[in-house]
Amino acid sequence: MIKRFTVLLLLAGVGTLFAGLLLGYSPDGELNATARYYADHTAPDIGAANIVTAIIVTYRGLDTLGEVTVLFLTAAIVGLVLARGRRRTRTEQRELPPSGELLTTGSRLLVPLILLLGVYVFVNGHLTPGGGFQGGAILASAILLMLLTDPLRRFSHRLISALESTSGLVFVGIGLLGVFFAGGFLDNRILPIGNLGSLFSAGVIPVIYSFIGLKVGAEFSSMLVSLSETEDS
Amino acid sequence: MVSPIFIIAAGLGTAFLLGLLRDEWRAAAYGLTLAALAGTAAIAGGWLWAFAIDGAAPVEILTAGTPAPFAINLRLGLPEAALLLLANLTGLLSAVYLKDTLSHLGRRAMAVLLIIVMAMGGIILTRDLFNLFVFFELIVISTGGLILLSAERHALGAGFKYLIVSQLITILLLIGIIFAYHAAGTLNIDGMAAASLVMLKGGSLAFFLIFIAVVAELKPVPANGWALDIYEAAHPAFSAIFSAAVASASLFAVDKLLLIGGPAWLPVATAIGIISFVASNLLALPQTNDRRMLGYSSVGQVGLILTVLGQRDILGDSTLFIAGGILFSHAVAKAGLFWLSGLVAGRNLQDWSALRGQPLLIFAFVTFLAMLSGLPPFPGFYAKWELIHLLAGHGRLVLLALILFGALLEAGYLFRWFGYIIKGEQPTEVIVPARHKLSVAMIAALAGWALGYLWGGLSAHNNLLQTLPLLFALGFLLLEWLPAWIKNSLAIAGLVAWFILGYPGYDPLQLIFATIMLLGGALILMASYHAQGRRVGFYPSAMLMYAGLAMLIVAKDSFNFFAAWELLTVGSYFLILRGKHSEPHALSYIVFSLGGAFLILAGFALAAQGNSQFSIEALRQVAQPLAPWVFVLLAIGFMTKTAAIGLHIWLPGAHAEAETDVSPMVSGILLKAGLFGLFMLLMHMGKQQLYGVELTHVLMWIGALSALIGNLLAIFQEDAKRLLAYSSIGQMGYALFGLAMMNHLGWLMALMFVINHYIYKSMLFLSVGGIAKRTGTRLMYKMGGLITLMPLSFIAVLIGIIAMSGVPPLSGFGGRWIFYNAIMTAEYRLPMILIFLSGPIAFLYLFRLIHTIFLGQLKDEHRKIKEAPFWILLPQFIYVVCLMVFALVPGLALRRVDAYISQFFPQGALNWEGLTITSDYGYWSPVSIMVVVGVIFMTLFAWLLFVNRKAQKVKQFNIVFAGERPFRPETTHFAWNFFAPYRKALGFLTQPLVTGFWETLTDLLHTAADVARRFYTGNAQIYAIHFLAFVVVLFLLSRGV
Amino acid sequence: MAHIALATGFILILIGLYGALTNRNILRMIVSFTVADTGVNLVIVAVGYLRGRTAPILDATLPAAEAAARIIDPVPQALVLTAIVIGVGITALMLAYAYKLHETKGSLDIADYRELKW
Amino acid sequence: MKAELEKRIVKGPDGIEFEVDPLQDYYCQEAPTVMPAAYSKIVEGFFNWARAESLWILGFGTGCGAIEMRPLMTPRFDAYRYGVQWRPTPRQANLFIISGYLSVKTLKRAIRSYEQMQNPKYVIGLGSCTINGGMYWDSYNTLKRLDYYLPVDLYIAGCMPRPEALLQGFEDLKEIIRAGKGEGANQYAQYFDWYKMNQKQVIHDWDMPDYNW
Amino acid sequence: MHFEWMMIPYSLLTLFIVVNYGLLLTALMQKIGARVGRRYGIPIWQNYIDLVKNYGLRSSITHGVMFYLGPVFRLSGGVGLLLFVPTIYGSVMFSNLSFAGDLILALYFVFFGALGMALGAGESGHPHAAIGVSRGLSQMTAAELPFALAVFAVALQYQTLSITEIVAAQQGAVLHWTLFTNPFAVAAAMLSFLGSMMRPPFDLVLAPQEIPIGPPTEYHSSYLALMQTNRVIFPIAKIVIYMNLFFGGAASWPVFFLKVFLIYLFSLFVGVAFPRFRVEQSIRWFLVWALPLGIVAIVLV
Repeated sequence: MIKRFTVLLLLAGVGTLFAGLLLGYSPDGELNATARYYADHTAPDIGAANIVTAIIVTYRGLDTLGEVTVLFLTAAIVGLVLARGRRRTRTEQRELPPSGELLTTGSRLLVPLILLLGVYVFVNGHLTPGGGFQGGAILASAILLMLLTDPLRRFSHRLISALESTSGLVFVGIGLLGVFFAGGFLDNRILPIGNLGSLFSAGVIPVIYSFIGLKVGAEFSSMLVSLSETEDS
Repeated sequence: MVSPIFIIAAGLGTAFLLGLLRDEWRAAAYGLTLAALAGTAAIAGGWLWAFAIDGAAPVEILTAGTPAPFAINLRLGLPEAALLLLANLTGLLSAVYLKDTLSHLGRRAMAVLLIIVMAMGGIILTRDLFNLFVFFELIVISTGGLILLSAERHALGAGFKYLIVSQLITILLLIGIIFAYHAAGTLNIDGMAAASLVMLKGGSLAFFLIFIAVVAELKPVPANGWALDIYEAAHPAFSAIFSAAVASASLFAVDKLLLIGGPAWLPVATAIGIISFVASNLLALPQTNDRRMLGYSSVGQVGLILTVLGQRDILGDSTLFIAGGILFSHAVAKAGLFWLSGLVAGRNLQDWSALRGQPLLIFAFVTFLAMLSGLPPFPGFYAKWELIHLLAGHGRLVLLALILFGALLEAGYLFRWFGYIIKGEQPTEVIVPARHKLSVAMIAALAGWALGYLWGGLSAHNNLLQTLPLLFALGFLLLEWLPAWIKNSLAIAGLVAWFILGYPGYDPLQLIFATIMLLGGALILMASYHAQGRRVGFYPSAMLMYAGLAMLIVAKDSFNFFAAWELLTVGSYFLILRGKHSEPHALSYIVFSLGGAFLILAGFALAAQGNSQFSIEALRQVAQPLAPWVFVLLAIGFMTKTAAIGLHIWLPGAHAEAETDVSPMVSGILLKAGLFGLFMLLMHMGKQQLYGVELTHVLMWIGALSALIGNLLAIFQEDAKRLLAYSSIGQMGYALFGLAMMNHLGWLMALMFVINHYIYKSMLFLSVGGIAKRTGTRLMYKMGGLITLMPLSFIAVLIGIIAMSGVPPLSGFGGRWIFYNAIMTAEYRLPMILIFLSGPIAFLYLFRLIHTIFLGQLKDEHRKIKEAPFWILLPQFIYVVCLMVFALVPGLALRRVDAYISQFFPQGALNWEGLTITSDYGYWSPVSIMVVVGVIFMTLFAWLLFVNRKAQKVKQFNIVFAGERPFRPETTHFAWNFFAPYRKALGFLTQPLVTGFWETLTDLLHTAADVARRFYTGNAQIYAIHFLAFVVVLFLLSRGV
Repeated sequence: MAHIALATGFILILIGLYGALTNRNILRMIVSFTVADTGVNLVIVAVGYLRGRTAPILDATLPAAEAAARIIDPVPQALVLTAIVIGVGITALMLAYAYKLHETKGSLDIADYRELKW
Repeated sequence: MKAELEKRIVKGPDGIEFEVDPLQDYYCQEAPTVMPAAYSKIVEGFFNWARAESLWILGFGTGCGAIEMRPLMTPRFDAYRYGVQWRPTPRQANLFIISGYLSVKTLKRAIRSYEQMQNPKYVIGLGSCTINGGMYWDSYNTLKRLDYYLPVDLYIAGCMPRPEALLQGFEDLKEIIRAGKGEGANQYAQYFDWYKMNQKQVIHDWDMPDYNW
Repeated sequence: MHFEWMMIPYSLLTLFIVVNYGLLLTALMQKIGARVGRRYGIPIWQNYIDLVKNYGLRSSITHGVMFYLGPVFRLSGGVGLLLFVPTIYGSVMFSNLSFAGDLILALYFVFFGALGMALGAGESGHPHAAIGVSRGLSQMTAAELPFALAVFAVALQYQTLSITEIVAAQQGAVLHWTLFTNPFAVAAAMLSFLGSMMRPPFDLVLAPQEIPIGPPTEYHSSYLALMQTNRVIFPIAKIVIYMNLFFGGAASWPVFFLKVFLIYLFSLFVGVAFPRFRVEQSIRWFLVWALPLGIVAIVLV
């Protein structure tokens, strides 16, 4: 009781803080200098139609690299956490009821479609809403579906991790190419920026975003797989 | 130069690359990890070299080919390079240390390790706020992973607590960032600073959130329960990274934020920092788990650095030097200690006694300990010196006091820990450290020394590691493999040589002290010849003390004086700690001494008013409202060393429990350091008044009380060495009294006491030590009747006590005579009563000493003991000769000093013409007295021999016993509680009030800490609530105030 | 509009925090945190919102020249993506921890993990 | 023999064990010797005069006769005016008054005290008991003849003799001393073995060294 | 003042006079004490006889070197003290050997004999000896305190530490004596004097009924004779200091005899009227009654 009351009291304090922020908030009428720069320079400098993508992959590419790393890290750690002391339970395999026919068939149908959609989303990341992260998440949802269908299904950790690592390496490698061939780390202009709006435009952004998509997909999958393998016991 | 972006790229790239390797290729993966870390460290090192040596300008690194603030940019300057190097090296060494664990866990763990190091680099380099957040999150997550390296069961729980609090931090941080962005229109830190975010609408709240979130990463008290659990549970190698590198990176992030916040936020940082520093050091006191205690210490040190950052408004350009000094000391030491903790099996502090018998590890430990405590010659020392001076110069005295208090607490528990190592129970298992782990710890220790050298060079003062005495002392570390007698000869030669070298430069006062400290020290060292084996640890400690003493007497400015003071304190601490049961006493010695040293530091700082180059001479010019306070601080500081009453409780144990040849060193010589300080003080500051109270009068009372209580306590001791130790308190009281009289003869008397006390106390300690060695006990009532078996020791003690009690014709009388002449002109008389009372009391304990040991009944088990060893006797007889010579021709030593004192007090000099010494009031002819007494004595002796020529020697039980015979020697020897009636009459004066006071104080501190630490309940939600409360309270404070 | 979104976001955060701090079940705590994360993301996006503007994607209807006048602030959108991903990462990590904790002690009560304290 | 006088093994502080024989190690092992008079007869005469005029009595009341010695210090008798005074330690006394009956138990103390007095020393047997046992003539533990055990210079008969008799006794003793006949100490030394034999005959539990000094 | 060879015979003469005077004086004091008790008391020459007898005893024992040296120390202390103090004011020769040191020397030389004696007694191995020493030293600390204060007061008053000069300052009239010019100091010193005279109520050291007879328990024959010699010299030497400091000194031997007699008599008067203190009572007595007088003395000077 005391704890609840304390929490409420503290949250009231935090609420006051938020209220201060809320009351002090007045929406901008115009874009601020940074946003304006992006609005004005994305098309000519980066060549990406999706300004958000330009920001994510190029202007704030280091953040994105960090983000990818977060996922990589999480995947690695989840694997590490769950791998600890795993082996002992291997023998006690619980019998699971078979999945329904509907689910099995449906998933067979849907998985390729989902995969395709995912690829589409990240390949077109610089043009349309969406991108590597979204696409990767969609890819992973396919894996999730497969796991739902057959909880005991095993995926090749090696494959996933190779995919993950390769994509990461490529991302870093491309970033470094920017240092040598363009204006700096993660500069997308090592390839020509092309025409605004076409698939092969915005320099190296589609490439990077594709690898991000693959990587995110692989990482989510890896996490899902690791978590699903805990079903053993 | 390799672009620093490669530091990030290499870390990440390697981490990703590891995923490509087969899980079985662990060795390759491990090699790759090490190579990557080494490579990044090399890059950082290269940059550091470029900045520090070549003076390169800081570089900006743009990403995305777009200028800041529109793309993320990085910046690399000197501090960044240094921190990068620190982070990468810590990572590299921890990786080496973790060889087995990493190989066991596989490439994923290595990748996580690489990423955390990379993320630290990111935090250090980036100039973008959101980017900072990303790297922080990377650290959070990788921390969550690396905690699992630990084999500890509870690591999971600790990691989860950390994640929960991180969530809260993340939420606040994100909200803050987005509103800051909204207010400033940029995410660039420099941009925000330029736009002065906190002045913008909504900006200050946003900044508050960001600031509080980043500060929370520094684990400030009280929002840090989770951090301690991590320290306790995590693998030590990770804790090393966490404490040394992550904290440094976070601090740097806070530093960047303060750039945005501007001066208004500096006090907040200071307040958070100092509260963390003091509170966590307090909370560390009752800890028994080593890693948890180290955790508290880490939190404290980080708090201290935060305080320093918060004081940048007055520290100005020195901020880097000070913060860097403390930071690197902390980082190296803490990393080293965590690495060491991995070698110790038990988690209890006492289990560290396993280090015993491993000189290398102990050396490393001592290095780390000294670094953490800010002792010379390590960076923390220089940094603290500057910091305190600047604080004092700007009148931030409360902060100064808090910092010193916290540092004292820290030194307290750290040295207690060291005591457990050296004196704890014999280790059950011997540790055999793996070679790579050992080398990691040793690299840290060596890095500590290198940093010490570096900071010494950077400081505006002389580099202590280039001073000859200190190097000489440290040189003995390399000679530890030699047998003791060679080292002893070297040590003696060194002392004598240094004396001869310095001889032309000494003024008479210095000459007296130099003679006692250097030549006297060499003389006492002769007694060390009797020791067998290698005596590991003895010579470095002893020579460190002597180095400190040698530097002390020639110190011209306050820095050198203070550095020498610290050196001799530390050296003597190690010496004292060597005694069998000396652990608690050594601890109280070091705590009192460091406390005193801090007071001295504060005093000098106050006097210097911010000018850290302060010559001792300049004490004369201290301005008025300040001067008495400076006087008080310095005087109390020096009096901790002379063990004036109230500050004396460390002395009896420390002197009594020390080894045979150490007791005379610490009693005969070390105490004089305090007197030397007082001489300096009074010489330069003279009389001072505080609230109308003449401070020298207060000193007189303290001196008189010390003399009385010291002597009174001495007579009730059963332990011979304790008796002598208490007597030292009394004797130092006399000397203090003489100094405080502030007249010519008072000073002369004090000097006479310096000489006399050195001679007879060294002699008595040696004799008693020799006897204790033979009899196996120091309890006097267990001895008795040894005169026939140890006649030479008896003669030495006899001469010693005659000299000490001031009975003519020996030299103690000279002191008394000068004393009486001195008090004739003293303007204040009441304390004399105490002095007059304590004089005869000295007689009591001296008689007791000689009687209960040498006279009376011989005990059965002592029937076969031999005279004390030759090497212990030899110095004693040199002292006897000295005493005789000094008794006959005191002018030999005193004449020049007398003339020297005339500079300060022209009135009242003695006249040394002919055989008779005359003062304004009386006269004294030592030679005549000796001759007259000698002639009378010899005549009467001859007469007795003639009339009593047939006397028959009888044995010990041939005594009249009321017609009966004695039962046993033990029951016949009247020795225990010798002065029982005295206890009845005046025993109330010996109530252990002072001991009680200090014990209550420490108990209070411990109890307070013990109660306060229950605040950390171990429940993750409670920790989260702490954090929220911290935020809310700070918010309310920042709004309300 | 922006105020409503912000207020909603803040309330979500507070609700999430309340849940996280009062529920002793670890899984409930994790869920509460995701609620709070959602609130945060909402706040971020809301801050970037400009009344009457469109998404920052250039196409035929939105030529580059007019972009500055017609799009909303793209930066928070970029940031929120990162925030979401990081939130996902931490949530996954916490879930893995929760699983492991349950495995070691058979309890999901946060109050049971108090061995380390003081 | 009392335990504390038996030989025992003692361990020194250095761990080496050795034997301690209290009777050997605690006490002197030399018998008293006959002390020659001063070189010159005149000097010896002078000394004897001084010895006679300065009788220092050992303040040790062995029996009921001690009650008669106390009045000697009072104004009524005031023995001090005759150069007589009481000393609390046998070392400084030279006159031992066996005041009344002497039980075997007390004899031990008397012997020890006597032997600790310095040569020359004198013994006065006070009361009949010291001569023939007196009213304790058939007691199992009272000595019948003092001079078997200690060399007696003078007996003062009576049961009890009055203080006046004691004063007279002192005067008689002074005569003896002045005449150079107060050589009890030398006699004791000369016939030491005989005295010891007699002493040991009555003291069955002889638990003291032979030479008490 | 310088040493001249003629000082030696004169010093020996002083010694001779003092020994004889002391032997008679102590006997006389005992006699006076006896008269208080309505006894005749000892013959006036009894001390001579006792001395001769003790020197004439034929046998003696020794407990060791310190035991042997103890009485030597004791007597050296007494003789030295006497000789370091000028006895007759105005006489260079009877100033003895006071050229060697001033008042302070005399004050501290008092301890010389006490220390030696204590050591000798200690080696005798007798517990009573040690107890006696313990008692004596304990009492001394308290008893010496008022005296030291008084001496300090007197030295301050006359601004010198030289005994001769202090005596000189008191010459001229009886009212010039410190007794009248500084009564508190004298009062304190005289109370302290009681403590050092080994008479009731302060005869704790010998205490024949409790620890027969304290330190000299084992001393006898010629040792005792030496100590007896000291017993007649030492109190007089001490009284001479008192006389010089407080009672105007003595310009001739008759005055000397008179003053010494009277000062000695003071301790006797107190002694016959009071029973013995216990040790702690004695210490407290000095601290409570004599010490404040001493403090008043130094504060008022």
